[in-house]
Amino acid sequence: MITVDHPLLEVRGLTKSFAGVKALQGVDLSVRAGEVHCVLGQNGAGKSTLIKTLSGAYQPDSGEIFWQGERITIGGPVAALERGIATMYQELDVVDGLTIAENIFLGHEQATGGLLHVASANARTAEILTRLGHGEISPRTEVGSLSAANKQIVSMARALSRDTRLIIMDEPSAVLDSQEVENLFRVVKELTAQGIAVVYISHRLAEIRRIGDRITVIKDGRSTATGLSVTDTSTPELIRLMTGRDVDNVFPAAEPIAADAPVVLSCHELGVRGVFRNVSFEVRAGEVVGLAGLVGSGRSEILEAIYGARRSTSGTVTVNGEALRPGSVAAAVAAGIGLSPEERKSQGLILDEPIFKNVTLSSFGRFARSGFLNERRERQAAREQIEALELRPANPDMVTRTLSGGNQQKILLARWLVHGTAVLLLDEPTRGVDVGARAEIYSLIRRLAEAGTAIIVVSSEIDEVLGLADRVLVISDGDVLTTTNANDIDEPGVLDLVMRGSAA
Amino acid sequence: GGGTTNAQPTNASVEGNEAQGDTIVIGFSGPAADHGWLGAINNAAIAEAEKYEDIDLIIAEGTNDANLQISQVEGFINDKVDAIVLLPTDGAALTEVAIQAMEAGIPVINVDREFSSTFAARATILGDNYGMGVSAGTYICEELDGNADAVVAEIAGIDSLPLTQERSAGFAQALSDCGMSVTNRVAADFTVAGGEATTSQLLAAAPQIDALWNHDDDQGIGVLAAIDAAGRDEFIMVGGAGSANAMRLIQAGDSVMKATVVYPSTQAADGIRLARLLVQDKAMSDLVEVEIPNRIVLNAPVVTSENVEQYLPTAFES
Amino acid sequence: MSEQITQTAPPTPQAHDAPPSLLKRMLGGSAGRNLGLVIAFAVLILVGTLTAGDRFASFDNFVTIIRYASVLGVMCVGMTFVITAGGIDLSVGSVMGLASTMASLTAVQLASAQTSWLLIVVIALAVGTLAGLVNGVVIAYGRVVAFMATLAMLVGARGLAELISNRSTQIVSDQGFLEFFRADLLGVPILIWIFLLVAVAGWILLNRTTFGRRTVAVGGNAEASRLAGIKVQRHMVYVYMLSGLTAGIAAVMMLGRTTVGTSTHGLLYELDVIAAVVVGGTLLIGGRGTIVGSVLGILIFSTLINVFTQNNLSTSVQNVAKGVIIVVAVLLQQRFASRGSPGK
Amino acid sequence: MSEQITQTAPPTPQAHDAPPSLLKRMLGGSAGRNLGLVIAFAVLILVGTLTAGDRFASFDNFVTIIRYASVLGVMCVGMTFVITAGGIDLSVGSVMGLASTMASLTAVQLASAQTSWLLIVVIALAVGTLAGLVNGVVIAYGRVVAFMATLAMLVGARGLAELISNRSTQIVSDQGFLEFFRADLLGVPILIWIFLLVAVAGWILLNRTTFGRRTVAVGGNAEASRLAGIKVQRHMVYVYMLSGLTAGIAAVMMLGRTTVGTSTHGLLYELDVIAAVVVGGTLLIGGRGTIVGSVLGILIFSTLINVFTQNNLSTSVQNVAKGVIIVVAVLLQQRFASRGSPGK
Ligand SMILES: Nc1ncnc2c1ncn2[C@@H]1O[C@H](COP(=O)(O)OP(=O)(O)OP(=O)(O)O)[C@@H](O)[C@H]1O
Ligand SMILES: Nc1ncnc2c1ncn2[C@@H]1O[C@H](COP(=O)(O)OP(=O)(O)OP(=O)(O)O)[C@@H](O)[C@H]1O
Ligand SMILES: [Mg+2]
Ligand SMILES: [Mg+2]
Repeated sequence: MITVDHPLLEVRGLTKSFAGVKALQGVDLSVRAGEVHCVLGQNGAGKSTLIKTLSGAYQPDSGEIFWQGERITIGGPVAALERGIATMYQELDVVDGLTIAENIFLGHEQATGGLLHVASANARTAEILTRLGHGEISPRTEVGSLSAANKQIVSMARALSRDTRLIIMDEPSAVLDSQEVENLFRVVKELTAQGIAVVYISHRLAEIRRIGDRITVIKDGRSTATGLSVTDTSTPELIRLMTGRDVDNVFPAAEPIAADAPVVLSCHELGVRGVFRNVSFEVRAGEVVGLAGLVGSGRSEILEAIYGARRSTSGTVTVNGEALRPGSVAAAVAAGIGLSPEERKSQGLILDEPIFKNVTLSSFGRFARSGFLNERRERQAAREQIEALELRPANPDMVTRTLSGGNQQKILLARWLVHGTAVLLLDEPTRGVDVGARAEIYSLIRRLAEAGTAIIVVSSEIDEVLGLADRVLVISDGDVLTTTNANDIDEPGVLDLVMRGSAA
Repeated sequence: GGGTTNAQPTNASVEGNEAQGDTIVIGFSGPAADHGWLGAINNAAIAEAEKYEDIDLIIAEGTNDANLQISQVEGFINDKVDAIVLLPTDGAALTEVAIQAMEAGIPVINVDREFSSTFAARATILGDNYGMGVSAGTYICEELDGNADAVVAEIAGIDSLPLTQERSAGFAQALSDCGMSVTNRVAADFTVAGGEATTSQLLAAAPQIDALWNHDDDQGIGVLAAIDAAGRDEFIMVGGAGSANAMRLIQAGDSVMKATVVYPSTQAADGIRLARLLVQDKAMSDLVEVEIPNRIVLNAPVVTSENVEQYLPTAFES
Repeated sequence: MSEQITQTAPPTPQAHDAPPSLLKRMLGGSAGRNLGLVIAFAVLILVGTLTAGDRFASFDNFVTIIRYASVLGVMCVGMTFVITAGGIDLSVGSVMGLASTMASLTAVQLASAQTSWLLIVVIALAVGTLAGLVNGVVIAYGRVVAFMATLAMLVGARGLAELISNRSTQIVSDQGFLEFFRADLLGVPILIWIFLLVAVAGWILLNRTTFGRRTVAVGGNAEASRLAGIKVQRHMVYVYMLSGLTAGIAAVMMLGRTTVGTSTHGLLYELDVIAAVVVGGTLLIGGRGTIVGSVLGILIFSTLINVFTQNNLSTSVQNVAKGVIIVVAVLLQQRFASRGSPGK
Repeated sequence: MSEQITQTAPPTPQAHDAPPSLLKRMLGGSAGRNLGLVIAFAVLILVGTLTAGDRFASFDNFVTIIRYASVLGVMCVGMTFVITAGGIDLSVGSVMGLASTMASLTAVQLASAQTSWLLIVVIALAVGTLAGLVNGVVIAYGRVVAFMATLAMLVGARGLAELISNRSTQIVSDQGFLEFFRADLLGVPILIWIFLLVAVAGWILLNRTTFGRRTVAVGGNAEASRLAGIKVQRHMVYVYMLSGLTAGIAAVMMLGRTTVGTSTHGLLYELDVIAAVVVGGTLLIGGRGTIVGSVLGILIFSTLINVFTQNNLSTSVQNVAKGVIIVVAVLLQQRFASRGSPGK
């Protein structure tokens, strides 16, 4: 470990509020060169706000920032980049219409007198991609055609394209599968070996254990602990620091499913041309089935095809014995299927509408008499679910945009609880959700299953799939490799299968 | 064909002029026929051309964009038509291309909106816009006995057209000659809806009116609808252009509409005829002079209940 | 993008306790959102009264203002739905012209036959709705950008109206029709009553029915709405049909007002209608719409014209002032609205 | 890893080797994206040749078509930048009218003085750029929706042009000016050369410079661009200034073509310009623009008019056909483009 007089970056008493919301109320942080400094905190604790003040995207209201011992202000994104602070933002910050090379050099184009050097930009991009272990991607590829995981790689490459001293990564692993996370860690280790510091934000404590050096915990906009050593701090203590309470971070125990539980959902040789084929399985009442696989293996598409959001080109979906019309969401919803989509914000919620309207989005028709809505009854129904799920704030009129990720996820669950479903499809239900809310969502899924709902869960975290599900389907490149009881397989086992599957 | 202005005309009798000659191609272009008078102009031109078996009319009608109209005339030049009858959307803007046509040996007949150069047209047929204003003003002066305190309202057409400005200038001149002036003026857009909308506003702004001149009988339908809706009848109204509809109202005599000033809708038709005579080296009958005149300004008579029978048959339908 | 929105117009602090206070609800609700408009409207009336005195501030003059606004206002109601749903309809003016032409043509041809004048009304509404249906299908199922699809309809419907009418003006002489639509009821012209009726119906439809809820949802997030089980494409078709229907109603009103149907009716109305709706506070990106705002918006425009006419100012001056007022109104609107629209 | 490749081109299973074949690059590149347009253009020329024969397929006629397109085409280049950057500029036609009025007014007033005709050019360009600056500032810093801000400019600039010219047409009689802009070079009119120059410059600016990359970036994701250090607001101002500048250039060309400046120049040009750009394949939501497509778009429109005129068809028929063709072109465009635009 390199010892220097000053930490690379030091932050004292940083505050920032947005018209009425105090996002930061006094944050201290000290980052040394060459370390991986993890920032932990619940959803809405202020982690992203903190890093945005460091990257120049926001101006803090008060507080001091020191860079190599010198007090500085960061006036804008350019100022931060010039000092060597590069940021990978939580919301994907790439431009779809540009190529990878163009994205990477956006804002610091390789040019003379405004004229671009396309070839040299492409060559340098190829170098960086190779360094990231993705030499097979062409720098000329348009970013819009990449998967979320590959976009994250572009984001990373962009940070590396600059002469950086500090790279801030805001939940980079949220859209990555375990294989890609390994690759990310390899790069991070390379960087720190060169004396570059990394600020790493993640809700996955296992990752922190593997890669972090020190930890800063933020709770309600305040740093409750700074500079904790990763090796000396136990997980329960971290959780206590974050949430102020004890959380059982284990998956709730599953009761064995009754032998006579009826089959609720059945897919027969379902396929979407060019994406996946011949998917056949059944889900019984009270059963949780997990789909495991790498990013881009087609799991989301399977859910979408079942739900009718994507028209299947072969096979059938049957709910309680009745075949569904392919390509019709309305038919699926009417038959009792509910979907909580992968991209919460863009596919799930109307962010500028109040909570209760999002909760009743699939069922508001029920609160209407010949077309006229009864908002009082609607609000009441939403409030019941909000309370049952301990959604915070418990105000049905609150605008959805301001809620934390975990609470937004709960809205989607509440939506289907109000509607009442026989089959619930959950695509990445804990992506970007903090430990506390995660545990709540896990137990909620279990409770729903116990109440007789058939559930399918897709998650990039294999341990999550294995922990939640009764039965697991391992998917690779649109093929179901195996179907097995969750107890009969472990994470390396799944990865092994997937590797062999994609090699074949 | 291939008419030139130098050749001596061969015949000046009516029968001779009617006689079929070599088939000639005439290009006709006018502004967008987006209102009755312009529609009548086009229809009359087409009808006129159809009367003669020796006329092959190419119509590039319908634009208010000088850029496009220029390219239409360029098209005529490319096609080497024998003559061009042009009602320009803006006289000055079309002058250069008209000169180009003349230089290419194609006689141009300028209709209604005048070019800015005398070299741009072989012959020019104009309605008398200024004269229209004068006629309307004079009529109102007479009807109101030059009462200087009288409230005179004016509903103009599209204000940015030179013809509107000329009409207004003539109107103001005639009124001032008898000591009167325009009290309220609004500009509509030659459409019925525009006439209705501006008139309803005008009537609200002027609670008592003695006389009103409306530049155009098409928008006049809207003007009358607004007057009717407001239940106003304390004034006399004079129209413009002379539509059949307006004349029928004058004839009936039970509305505020007392007179209208004719602005002939046959100008382009006359243009077609002149073009034919020019190309076929004929002269205008009834003129002693064998050459076609350079400039014809049509009269702007006032139509009242006394002489309406005389004008109604040639009036245009909206 | 989403962050920009929250940045541009800071969200008002929201009370965490369940029922917001009455004042807050008022300010956060339609009165507060429309405060900028109400101020602008009041200033305009003040200016009118100061410069034109009793001639301006008279019952008859207000009737004139509102009657003028009523034709456009009816279309504003339909447009509010389209824009709230995240679309745009550039064709309303043309469609109105087409509907007026078709209806009056029928009236003229049937003048001899003893058909009821209701036929005129039915034809106008049917033509408008049909044009809206075409717009909606091309946009929702053909996936043509709304701006282009309705631009095509703008050009096409005008051409069609010219073709079928041979560019001549059709005078409606059906006395029953004219008497009804040119009459007064309780001293107020029928046209104003129709406007009121359409506005109230529109308000209820947008704010109190499932149709309105769907419209807001689709405009707020079409993909989320689709995945929640709303038939987004079908709903978009309905919304454009509604806009076409209001254009048809406007055509009937125009027939009543001018007594003629012609292809030139409604020329450039789309600009005034869209401007009024957006100035009124409906977000051009969709997801938020206000009928009250749209009505205020169109009333402001028509009062503006009236004030200028009262002061004998030329159309040129009116246009310059209108340009300035549009910008100022949108700025005010953003300041007073609880959330602004983004910069693009 | 095989997934990226299957991801980039969804429907067909693709070879796994990294560099795409030439054919694929062609089809994925500008030729492929513009294939729909090229086909439409070819069909149009075929129809013209079949129906009007030599009158259509002559050098002089093509010059006529392109010269007409050149004034609009120059504005299409500026508009391509605005739309690519995620904005819209409804004011180009009005601004062109205003610039032509101001420039010709100066010319008339300076007719006696011995000033160079370059002054006319400079004034037209300056007026255009200034109007663009105002648009840009109101949009980028005032955060007024582009549609409304430029609609206000549309109305306001036209009014201003009428006011300063007192609605009269200004005839430019400067011989130097007229001779230059009405001349031919190598048998081709100067106006066409200017169009070509502006198009080539625009192509280079959009595709080969930092400015162009940033325009695409800002239109594709404004927030990401800001975070990458691009001064988004300032860039938007530049883009609108560029559009204003091209309107200024178009004004000069219009002065050369018509010899007059008037407030009626450019009426409704915004619709043709926007339609041509979008039909050309520039995404109305921003983030993707093509100069070649825009040029093809405006050429298709002007050829269309020419073919119709050659066949003696009325404007009404032209309009109906134009409406249909806009929709079909956008549909074709979407089919052949590598990615379609969304349905709203
Ligand atoms: N632009 C903004 N306007 C208003 N409030 C904001 C804004 N950005 C963040 N907030 C609020 O500030 C608080 C902190 O948010 P922040 O995004 O920093 O949390 P976080 O720790 O990154 O959460 P997560 O783990 O979900 O990413 C939250 O209450 C959030 O609602
Ligand atoms: N819109 C699309 N168009 C074409 N192909 C797509 C599209 N979306 C996804 N695909 C392809 O479908 C396959 C499955 O993608 P998807 O990302 O849904 O898988 P996944 O297993 O759900 O992974 P993730 O964990 O990222 O959700 C991939 O090959 C992907 O490239
Ligand atoms: Mg965050
Ligand atoms: Mg997925």
